[in-house]
Amino acid sequence: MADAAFTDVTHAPLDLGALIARVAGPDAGAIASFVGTVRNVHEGRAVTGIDYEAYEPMASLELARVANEAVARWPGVRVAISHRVGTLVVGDASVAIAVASARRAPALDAVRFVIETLKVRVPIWKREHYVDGTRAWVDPTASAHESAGA
Amino acid sequence: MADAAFTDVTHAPLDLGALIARVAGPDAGAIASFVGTVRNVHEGRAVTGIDYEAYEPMASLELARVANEAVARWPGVRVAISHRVGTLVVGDASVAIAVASARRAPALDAVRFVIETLKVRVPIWKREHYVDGTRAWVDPTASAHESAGA
Amino acid sequence: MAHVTVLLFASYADAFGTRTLEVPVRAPCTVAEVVDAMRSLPGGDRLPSEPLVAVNHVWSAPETLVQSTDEVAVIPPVAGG
Amino acid sequence: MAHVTVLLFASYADAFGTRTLEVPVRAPCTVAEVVDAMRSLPGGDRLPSEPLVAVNHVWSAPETLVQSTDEVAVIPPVAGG
Repeated sequence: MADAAFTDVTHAPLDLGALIARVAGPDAGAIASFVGTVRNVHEGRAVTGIDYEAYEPMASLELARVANEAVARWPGVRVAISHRVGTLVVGDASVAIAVASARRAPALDAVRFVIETLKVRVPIWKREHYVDGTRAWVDPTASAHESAGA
Repeated sequence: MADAAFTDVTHAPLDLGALIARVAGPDAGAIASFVGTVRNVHEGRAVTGIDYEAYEPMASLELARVANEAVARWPGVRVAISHRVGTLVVGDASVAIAVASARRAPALDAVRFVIETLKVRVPIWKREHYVDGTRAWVDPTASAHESAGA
Repeated sequence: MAHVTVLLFASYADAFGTRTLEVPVRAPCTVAEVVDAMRSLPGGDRLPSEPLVAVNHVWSAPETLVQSTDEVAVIPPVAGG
Repeated sequence: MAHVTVLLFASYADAFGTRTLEVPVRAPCTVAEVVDAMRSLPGGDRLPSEPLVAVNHVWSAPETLVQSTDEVAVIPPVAGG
């Protein structure tokens, strides 16, 4: 069993199993998790990949703050979050979250809180690569739809 | 990519990664999952293991019905569920659920629906083993608390 | 003697001491009639007022008709997950 | 000349053509004053009316005071996950 919160921003491929192993333990009856992956379409345009860029020192701190807020809000949960940066292709995981708790409700609630909160608070950006060779930064505030990430 | 719904009731150890691989695909931006594990305490009593018994033909059918209901309710999601039966020890996974969808909300919602629904509808029972050597069937309708499962 | 065979599991199998119980009732009859007939058998006092019943692997109401060829299961409170 | 160095990322780095921008404003000043001074620089027309700003890795309000030793970042709409 690890500390109540583990977070990292990494250039390496994500490993959900390793995050689950970090939060699992004999007192945990429930492990909820979430993986965001690069998908092949955004607002009708074919996407081939995404560059993820981070303001790394702040992204690491903010990710840890989000995890710690989840632990404060659902006492007893353990949270592990990894966010990948760099160039990803369709199917690659960009974010992985695992939450363990004694009971299922806090684990499910905390996973949702973490993904919703990190998307609005952690300074990470994505530039989509389209099949026609063009690239564009995703601006969630300018779009009625969401991006090809999760 | 597999069919929209995969379910099984198995005596073998569960493999969340295999379930995730079943639902993943280039059109999926989100994969939510849940694992229920045997935990070491129930209503203050130390638990060492749980026998899971199923009415297997009906449990398999009912699990498939739950998965198909999730797909009907959140069109486009893919759902994979495995429920283990037999004698499990603390830390073993008893149920694993993976849901993929283009966007995160349906995946998160459908995972919650599946775990909540299977717990009241799928004919599976558990007999807890206590550290003092006694065993007892869990009756969720007779208890203010939930059991040492998820 | 006419009977309906009922499948039992978990705590109900323990209560009645068997996993297949011959219940003295003539089919066709209702699910409620099967359950009522079980109450007079040894262990029948352990049944709740309205136990869960499945007929042919489908959850069924007390008024559901049971045929002699149906698979009937009287099911303890489920506790999967 | 007095200036505050601002870190830029993603679309803002593209807009200003740099990742570290020297903004002609004298610290201590407010976050709002830094942003206003950026608007007169090439690319400044691409800033929204109230861009996100972090001071020393903490989200900060327009009235937050910036010291010359602070790390200031003006941040495009975030899109992680």
